[in-house]
Amino acid sequence: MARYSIFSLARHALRHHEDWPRAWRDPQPKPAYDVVIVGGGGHGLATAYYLAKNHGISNVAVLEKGWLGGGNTGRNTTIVRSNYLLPANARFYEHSLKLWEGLSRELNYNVMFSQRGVLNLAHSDAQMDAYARRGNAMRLNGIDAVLLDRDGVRDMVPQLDFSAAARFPIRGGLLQPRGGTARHDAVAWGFARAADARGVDIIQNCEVTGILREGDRVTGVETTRGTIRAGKIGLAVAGHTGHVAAMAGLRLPIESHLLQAAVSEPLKPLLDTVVTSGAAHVYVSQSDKGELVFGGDLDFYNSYAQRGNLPAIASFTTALIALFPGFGRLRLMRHWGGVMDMTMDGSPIIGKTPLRNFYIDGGWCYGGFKATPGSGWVFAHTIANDAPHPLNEAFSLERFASGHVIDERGAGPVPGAH
Amino acid sequence: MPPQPFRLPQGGRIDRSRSLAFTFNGRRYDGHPGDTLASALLANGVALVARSFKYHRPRGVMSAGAEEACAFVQLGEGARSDPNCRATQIELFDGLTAASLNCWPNVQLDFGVVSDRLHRLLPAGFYYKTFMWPRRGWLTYEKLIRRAAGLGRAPSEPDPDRYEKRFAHADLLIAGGGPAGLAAALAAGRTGARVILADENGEFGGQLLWRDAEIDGEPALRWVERSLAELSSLPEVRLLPRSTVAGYYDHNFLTVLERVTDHLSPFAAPTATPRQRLWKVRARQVVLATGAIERPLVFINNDLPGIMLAGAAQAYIRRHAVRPGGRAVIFTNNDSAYETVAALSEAGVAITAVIDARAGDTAAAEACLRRGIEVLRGHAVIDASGGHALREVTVAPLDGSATALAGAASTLRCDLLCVSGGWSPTVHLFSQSGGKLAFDAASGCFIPGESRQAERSAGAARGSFDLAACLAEGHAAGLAAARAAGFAGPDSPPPQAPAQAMSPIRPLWEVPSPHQGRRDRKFVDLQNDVTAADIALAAREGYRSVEHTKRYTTAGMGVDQGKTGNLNTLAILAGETQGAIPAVGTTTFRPPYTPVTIGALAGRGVGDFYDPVRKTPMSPWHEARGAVFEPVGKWRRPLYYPGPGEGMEAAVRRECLAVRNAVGLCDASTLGKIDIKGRDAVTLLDRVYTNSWGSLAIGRCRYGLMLKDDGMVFDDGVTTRLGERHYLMTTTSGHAEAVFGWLEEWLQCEWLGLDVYLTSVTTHWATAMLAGPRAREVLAAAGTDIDTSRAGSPYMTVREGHVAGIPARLFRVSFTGELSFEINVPARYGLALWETLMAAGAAFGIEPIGTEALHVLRAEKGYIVVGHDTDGTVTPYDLGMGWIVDQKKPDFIGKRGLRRSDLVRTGRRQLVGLLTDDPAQIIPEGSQIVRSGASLAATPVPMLGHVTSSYWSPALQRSIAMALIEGGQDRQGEAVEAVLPDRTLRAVIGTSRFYDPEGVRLHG
Amino acid sequence: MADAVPVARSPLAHLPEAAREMRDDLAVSLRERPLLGLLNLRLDAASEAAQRVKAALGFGLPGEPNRATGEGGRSALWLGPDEYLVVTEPGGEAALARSLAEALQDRGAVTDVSDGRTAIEIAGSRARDVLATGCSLDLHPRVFRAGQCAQSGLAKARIILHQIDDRPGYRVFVERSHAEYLWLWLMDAAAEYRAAT
Amino acid sequence: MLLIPCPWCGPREEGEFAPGGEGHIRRPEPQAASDQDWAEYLYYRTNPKGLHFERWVHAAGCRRWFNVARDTVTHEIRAVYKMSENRPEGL
Repeated sequence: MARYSIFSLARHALRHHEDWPRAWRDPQPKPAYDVVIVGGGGHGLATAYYLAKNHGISNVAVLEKGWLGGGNTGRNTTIVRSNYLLPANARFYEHSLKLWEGLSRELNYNVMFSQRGVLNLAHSDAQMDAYARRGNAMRLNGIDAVLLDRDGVRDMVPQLDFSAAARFPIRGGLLQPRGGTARHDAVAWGFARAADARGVDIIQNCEVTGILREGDRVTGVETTRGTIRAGKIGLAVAGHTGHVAAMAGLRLPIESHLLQAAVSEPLKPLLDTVVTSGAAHVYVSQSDKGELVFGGDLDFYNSYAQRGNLPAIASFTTALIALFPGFGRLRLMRHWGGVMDMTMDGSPIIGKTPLRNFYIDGGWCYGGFKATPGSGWVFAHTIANDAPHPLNEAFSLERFASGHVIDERGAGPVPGAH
Repeated sequence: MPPQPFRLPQGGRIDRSRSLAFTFNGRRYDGHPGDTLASALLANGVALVARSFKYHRPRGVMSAGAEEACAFVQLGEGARSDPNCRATQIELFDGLTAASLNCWPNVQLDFGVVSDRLHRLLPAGFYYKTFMWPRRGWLTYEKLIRRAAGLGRAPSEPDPDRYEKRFAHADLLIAGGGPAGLAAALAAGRTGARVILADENGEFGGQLLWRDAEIDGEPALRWVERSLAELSSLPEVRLLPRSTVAGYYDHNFLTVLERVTDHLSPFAAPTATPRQRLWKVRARQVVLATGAIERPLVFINNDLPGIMLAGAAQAYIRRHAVRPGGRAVIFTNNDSAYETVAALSEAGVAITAVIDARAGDTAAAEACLRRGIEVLRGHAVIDASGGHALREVTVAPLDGSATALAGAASTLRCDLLCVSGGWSPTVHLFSQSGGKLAFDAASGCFIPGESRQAERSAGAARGSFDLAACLAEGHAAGLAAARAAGFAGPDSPPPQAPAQAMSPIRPLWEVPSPHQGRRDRKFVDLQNDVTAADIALAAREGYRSVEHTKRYTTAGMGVDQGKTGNLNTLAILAGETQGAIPAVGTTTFRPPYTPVTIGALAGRGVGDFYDPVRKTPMSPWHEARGAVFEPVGKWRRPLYYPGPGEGMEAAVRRECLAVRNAVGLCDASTLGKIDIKGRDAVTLLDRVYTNSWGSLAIGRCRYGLMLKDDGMVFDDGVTTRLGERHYLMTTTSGHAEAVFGWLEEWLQCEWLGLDVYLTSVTTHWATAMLAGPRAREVLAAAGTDIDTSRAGSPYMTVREGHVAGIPARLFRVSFTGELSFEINVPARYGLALWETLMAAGAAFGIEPIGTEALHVLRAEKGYIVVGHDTDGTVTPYDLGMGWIVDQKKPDFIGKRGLRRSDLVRTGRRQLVGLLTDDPAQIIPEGSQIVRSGASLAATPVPMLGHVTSSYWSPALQRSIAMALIEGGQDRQGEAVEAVLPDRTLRAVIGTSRFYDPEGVRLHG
Repeated sequence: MADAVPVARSPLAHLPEAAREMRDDLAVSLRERPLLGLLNLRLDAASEAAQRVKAALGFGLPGEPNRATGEGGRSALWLGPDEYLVVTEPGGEAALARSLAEALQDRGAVTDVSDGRTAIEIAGSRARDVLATGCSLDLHPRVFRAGQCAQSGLAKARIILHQIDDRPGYRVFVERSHAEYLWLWLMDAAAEYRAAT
Repeated sequence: MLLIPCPWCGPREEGEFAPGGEGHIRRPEPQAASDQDWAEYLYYRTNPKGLHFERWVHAAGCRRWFNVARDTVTHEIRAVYKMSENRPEGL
C-alpha cells in the first residue's frame, strides 16, 4: 500500500499525479472464501479490515451490490458521538469513539474526524432533568459530558434564538466535547484501501440474490456474478438487513424506514458544533465545504425508496428556523433519503442468528455511522470466534424474546424508538 | 467610460426609457428594466464578476440562466443579505446592491489566488492523503480549510421577509414556458382542463425571447404574445412566471417555488405579499418542457472571463441588447452556434473566426463564408490566455479521432469566445420522477427514457432541438395529458414553424492538449474547479463508479449541481475507463432543481404559528394573574402563580401549604376525557386496564392502570361509571390523544365485534380541581345543589347537579391526598366557574395551584406520574403496584408481556422513596444512584438506578425523592449515594408514601 | 352567588372586539359562529334506528361519505361510516340529544360535544385561496360543492369543513383548544388576498 | 408524498394519515404463547422490499383504520381494503 503523506503528495505533484496507484484492486470473485461479508458500506469494510488485522483471517470477500459506501455510509449526516445513557450502549459507542480518534492514522487515510463537540439542546426543565440523568450516567461510565446552562449554550452557539419569543426556549444543553463529525465517503474508502492491502477481495457491482443453506447452516451466496461458497457469512447491509436476511429465511425485529436529510448551499463558517434538538426533531452541523448538513425524523412508513420526500423536509427546515432564525434566508441545495434499519427498541443487533455460520450486524436505526469502526471491531470478533465480544453481548436477537430490550428512549415496542 | 458602453442602441426587450441604478462591489452602475444583473454588468463592461471556489480564479458570466457556474454574488446587505445568487437570474431593480463572493480584499486583488499557484499540490482528494499528523492535528488544519471553503455569508439577523405555501390541484402541470410548454398549455387549456404553466423566468417564451424564429408565419414573439393572451383568458389556466418547478415526488406531487417579489426592491414590495411562495401541486398529469442546457467545451484555461456559452451570447444581444464583447471567436462542434454568429454580426461585434470541430462542409459554415466570416473547419480552440479578461485563444487542427492535434497552432486575438459543445436536455425533473435516462448517441446526450409516473417530456427536454418539433411535441403532449385527465374538449391545429435542416454534431468531450500527459488544466466543473486531470486521477486511483468520481473530485456537487459539467464529466470518465458513456451511467439528480429558500419551505409555520398552543377556558385568567407556564404536550399549563416579588420556590411552598391547610384550585381541564358508551363498554375496560371493572356501581369511580402489550406501563387515570352502559375515562394530559387513538385501534383492528362507541370529550368539559380541608366550604359558598357531605359524596364517587348555577359533574377524587373535588362543567362556563370559586374561596384562603405544587403534593403521597416516574420500561410490579394487576382475568393488554423472563427476574429497577441524610438537601432529578462508598474514580461505576422525582416538601419540612433502584423493594433502609456533578449526597431507601400514609385526610 | 347567571363564553370571546371579525365582502370575510349545538351521533346507518333518527331530526342522515344533509338551522355531517356530527342552533342541543337518545333505544350513541368545538365561517371570492394556504383538500367547484363536507387539516389544526353556499361560504369546525391558534392563523393567511382586492 | 385512497373518503394527502405498520399480524393466544411467540407478535416484521401489506388510519379524516397493499420501493398503492377484509388475491 503506497503510503499517503504530504511528502508523497509533493513527490507525485512533480509527476502531475500521473502514477498514483489504485486505492484498491478490482478482483474477480473467487469460487470460495473463508468469510463473505455482504455489504460494502463502512460496517462491512471495517469488519473485513478487522477480520484481517485482529484475527488474521484475510481470505475474505466483501460483496457490494453497487459502489462502495453507496448506501447509508454515503447518505448520512456524519455525526459521531457516544452520549448514551444505558451501559450497554455507552460502553459500545465509547469504544467506537476511541477507535475514531485514531482512525485516520490507523488507515493512513484522512477521514477528517472533527471533534467539534455534539450539543443536545434542552428546552424545558424536564429535558434538563433527562440530560442531567444522561450526563451523570455518561460520567460514571467514563465518558466526557458537560451539562451547559443557558449562557453556556449561548457562548457556543450564539445564532440560536435566545429571545423571549423563542418557540424553543434554550434552558441549557448536554455537550459531549469529544463528539463531532467525519467525512463519510472517506471512511468507506479508507477501510476499503486498508482491507484490500491486507488481502481482502472487495467486489463491487455484485448483488447477493440468494443465500445457500444446508439445514440450519449457511454455506454460500448466489450473486449476480455467480455462486460464491463461504465458510461464514456476515451481513452488514443496514437498511436492507430485513431484505437479505429473508433470503436466508429469517424474519427480524426490524422495519426499514426512510430518513430524510439535506444540505444547504456552501457558506463561510457559521456553526462550529453539531447541534441537535430532540424536541424540535432536527440536528444540524456545517461541513468543511461550508454546507449546513441537517436532518430530522423518519417518514414513519416502511420504505426502501432512497429518495427525498417533502413532509419531513418541510417540518425539519421549519424547526431549523425556529432554532436559528437567521437560517431562513439560506437555500436548501440538495435533499435525499436513506433507508434506516429500525429495530423495535432502537438498539442494534450484532451477533449470531438461529442459522449456523450466519451473523448479523444491523438494526442501526439512525446510529450506524458513528458505530462504523466499533461494529467492525466486535462483528469481526463475533465471526472469528463464533461468539460475541463482551461489548456486543447485549445486542443479541434473544433480547426481544426475554424482554431485556435496550430501550434508550423508553418508548416501548415501536420501530424507530431511537 | 461612457454609461453602459456595451449597450446596443436599439433592439432587445429592455425599457431604455427608464434607468435603474445599482451598485456592484461598491461601484455605482446603471441598467434598464429587462436587465438581469449579469446583462447589466456586461453592458457596463464588467467582465470580472467572481472568484472560483477552490483556486480563486477570476471568473465572468458564462451563461444566461440557471445553469450559471461562475457568476455568483452576495445580493443585498444586512438582514436581507442573500448569499450565492446567480447574477444571470437576478432581475435588476433600482437600488440593487451586490458584491463578489469568496475573495479578499477584493475581486481584482484576491489573496486566495495563492491556492491557484499551489494547484499542483492540491489535486482531487488531496485532503484524504495528508493532514494526518499530528494525531489531533486535523482540528487545526480544518479551521484553515473551513475558512477557505464556503461561498457567501449567511445573514446574522432573522429574515424579515414573509413566505407563503399553498396547495394546488391541477389536471396538468407544465414545467417550462418555452415553445413546447406554451404549445402544451394551449392544447390542454382549450379542452377546459385545469392547467398550471410555470416558468423560472420573468417572461414566458424560453429561447423564443432571443432566437430569430417564425411561428405560424409571423415573428415568434408575436405568437408568444397571442398565446399568453389566450391562456390568460382561459379561466382554468394559471400562469406562474418566476416560478421554478423544483421537486418531483411520488404520486405526481411537485413543488414550485414562485419568486413573488424578488424582482422588486424590498422597499417597493407590498407588505402583505410574500417574498416567495412554495406551491405544493398534486397534478393528474405532468408535461416536462424544461428545455436544454448548452455544454461548454473542455480546453486549457476554458474558464477565463470572456468565455461564454454561444446561446448565452445570443441571449445577451437579442434579449438584453448587450454587446458581450468587441472581438469574438466562436468555437463549436454543432450548428446551433451559427445563430450566435449572425447575432454577433448584427450587433456589430467583430468576428475573428468561427472554429468548427467538424471537418466536413456544413450549410451553416457555407453561409458564414459567403458573408466573409472565416471558418476554420476541423479545428479546435486548445488554449486561452488573459488575466482578468480574455486576450487571445490558440487554435489548432484536430486529427480524425479528435483525440490528438493534427498540425501547428496559431493564436487569435479576441475578448469574447463563444463556445458550444452541444445541448443537454434538462432531464433533472424527469430523473427525480423516477424515470430512467437513455443515451442518444446521435445528439450525444441523455434523453428521457421510460416514464415511471403520469408524465411526458416534450421539445428540447426530450432531445428535439428543432423548433417545429418542439411545437409539435408540446402540442401533442398537452393534448394527450388533457385526454388522460379525462377532458374530451376540442383538438386544435398545432402551431407551425419552418423545419430547419441541421448537420450532425461532432462529439468533442475534451479538446486534446499540445502537451503529453495530464499537466494541463481544463475545467470540467467550473463551479468546484474540477479539471479533466482530476477526473483522470480519480479513475486512475479506482474511484471509477460515477458516484465515486463525483464525490472524490466534487464534480457536480456545487451550487449549480453540475448543470453544465455533468455530461463532460461522464464522457471523460468513460474515456479514462475505456467504457461507453451509457455504461458509465449518470448520477441521480436529487431535488431541488435549483436551491430553494429554507424560509419558503417553512412558509408561515414560524413564530406563533410553528405549532398550535392549546388553551383551556381558564387560560385568560391564568395569563391575567401572571402565571408562569410550562409546556405539557401542546398545552401550556400554569407551573406556578408568583405573588409580588415571589420566586418559584416560595410560590410553590405557598401553594402546597394552601392545599394542606386551607384550599387550592387547579385548572385540570387538560386531563384527557373519553366518553364510552355501548353494551360492551365494561368488556373494553376489562381488556385495557389491569384491574377488573364488572363490579363498579353506577356513580362510582375507580383508578386504572394501562399497559402496552409488552407489559410496560402506558397510562393511568380514573374511570367513572355514569350509567348502565356509559362510562367516562380520564387519561393523563400528555397522553390523551395517544390513549384515544390506541383504544380506537384495538376496537377497529382487533375487537371488531364489540359494541362500544368512544367520543373524545376532553375539551367539551372544563375541569376545576378544588382540593384542601376547606373545599366543602368553598363549594357551599359558591352554591351547589349537590350533597357534598362525606355520606352524600363519598370518596371515589360522582354526583351530577349544579355548582354556582352551572350544570356540573362533581367527582370526589384526589390526586393530592386531601379532601378534593374535580368539578366538570361545559367548557363555555369554565371561566365563570373558576372566577366564582376563586371569589367564593377568598374567605377560606383559596390559592390557585400550578402543576409544580400539584407534583409536590402527589409526591408527598407517593403517587406516580406516568412519563415522569415511568419511561416505557417500567412494569406495575416495578412500581410496587402489583395490587392493581388482576391476574385472575383471562386476559388484558400486557398480561402475557408481564410474564416474559426478563420482566419477572429479580433485580429489576423498582420505585422506592429516598430520604437524604441532610433533610435540607434536595437531590436533583435525574441523579444517578450508586452504592454507598462506591469509588467514582474507577469507571465504569455500577449504577443502581436514578432519581425520578425530587422535591422540597413544605408539609414535611424536608426533601423527599422517588427513585428507580435495582431490587429497591428489598433494599428498604439501605444507604445509597446520589451522584451530582461535583459531589455526592447520602440517602436512605424507604417507602415513597411520605405523607398521611393511612389516607385519613383524603377521606376527610 | 348561586343565583348569579353564569356567563357562557366561546373560545374566542376573550379576544378584543376588533380582532374578532374580518369583513371584506369582495374578497374574504371571517367570523365565528359561537356556541352552536353539536352532537356526536354514532349508529349503523343501515339499522332501523336510522329511521327513528330521521324522524327525530326531521331529515335523513347523509347516505354517502363527506356529504351533509340538513334543514333550517339543523344539519348532519358525515364523519365516518357510523359517525355523524349533528349541528343545531345554539341551545338546541340538550333537547335534540334527548330525542335522538330515545330514537336510538340503546343502539349506537349520542354525545353532546357542543363545547368541544367552535365554528368559524369563511366566505368570499378568495376564500378558496385562503383555505388552500393550509388545507390539502381540492375545493375546486368541479370537485367540492355546497352540501359537501370533509375532515382534514388546516394549518396545524384538524378541522371539519362544511361548504354551506356558493359564495363560496364554508364552516370550519375546530377543536376548542385550537380555536385561537386557527383564528389568528386564518386572519394572517387572509391578509394577502384581502390586500389584493 | 403519497396520495392515499381512503376506502371511505377517497384520495387524500399523506399528511392526513398515520401508518400502523405491518397488517394482518395475529395476536397469539396469551396462555399458549411462548416468549418467542410473543416477541414475534410484538417485534418481528416481514419488512419486504416490494409489496407490503400494512395498515393505516385516516387520522385527520374519518379516523378509520384500513389495510393498504403498497410497494415499498415504488410506493405504488396496489390496493386498499377494510379491516374486516382479507388480503386481496393475485397481488
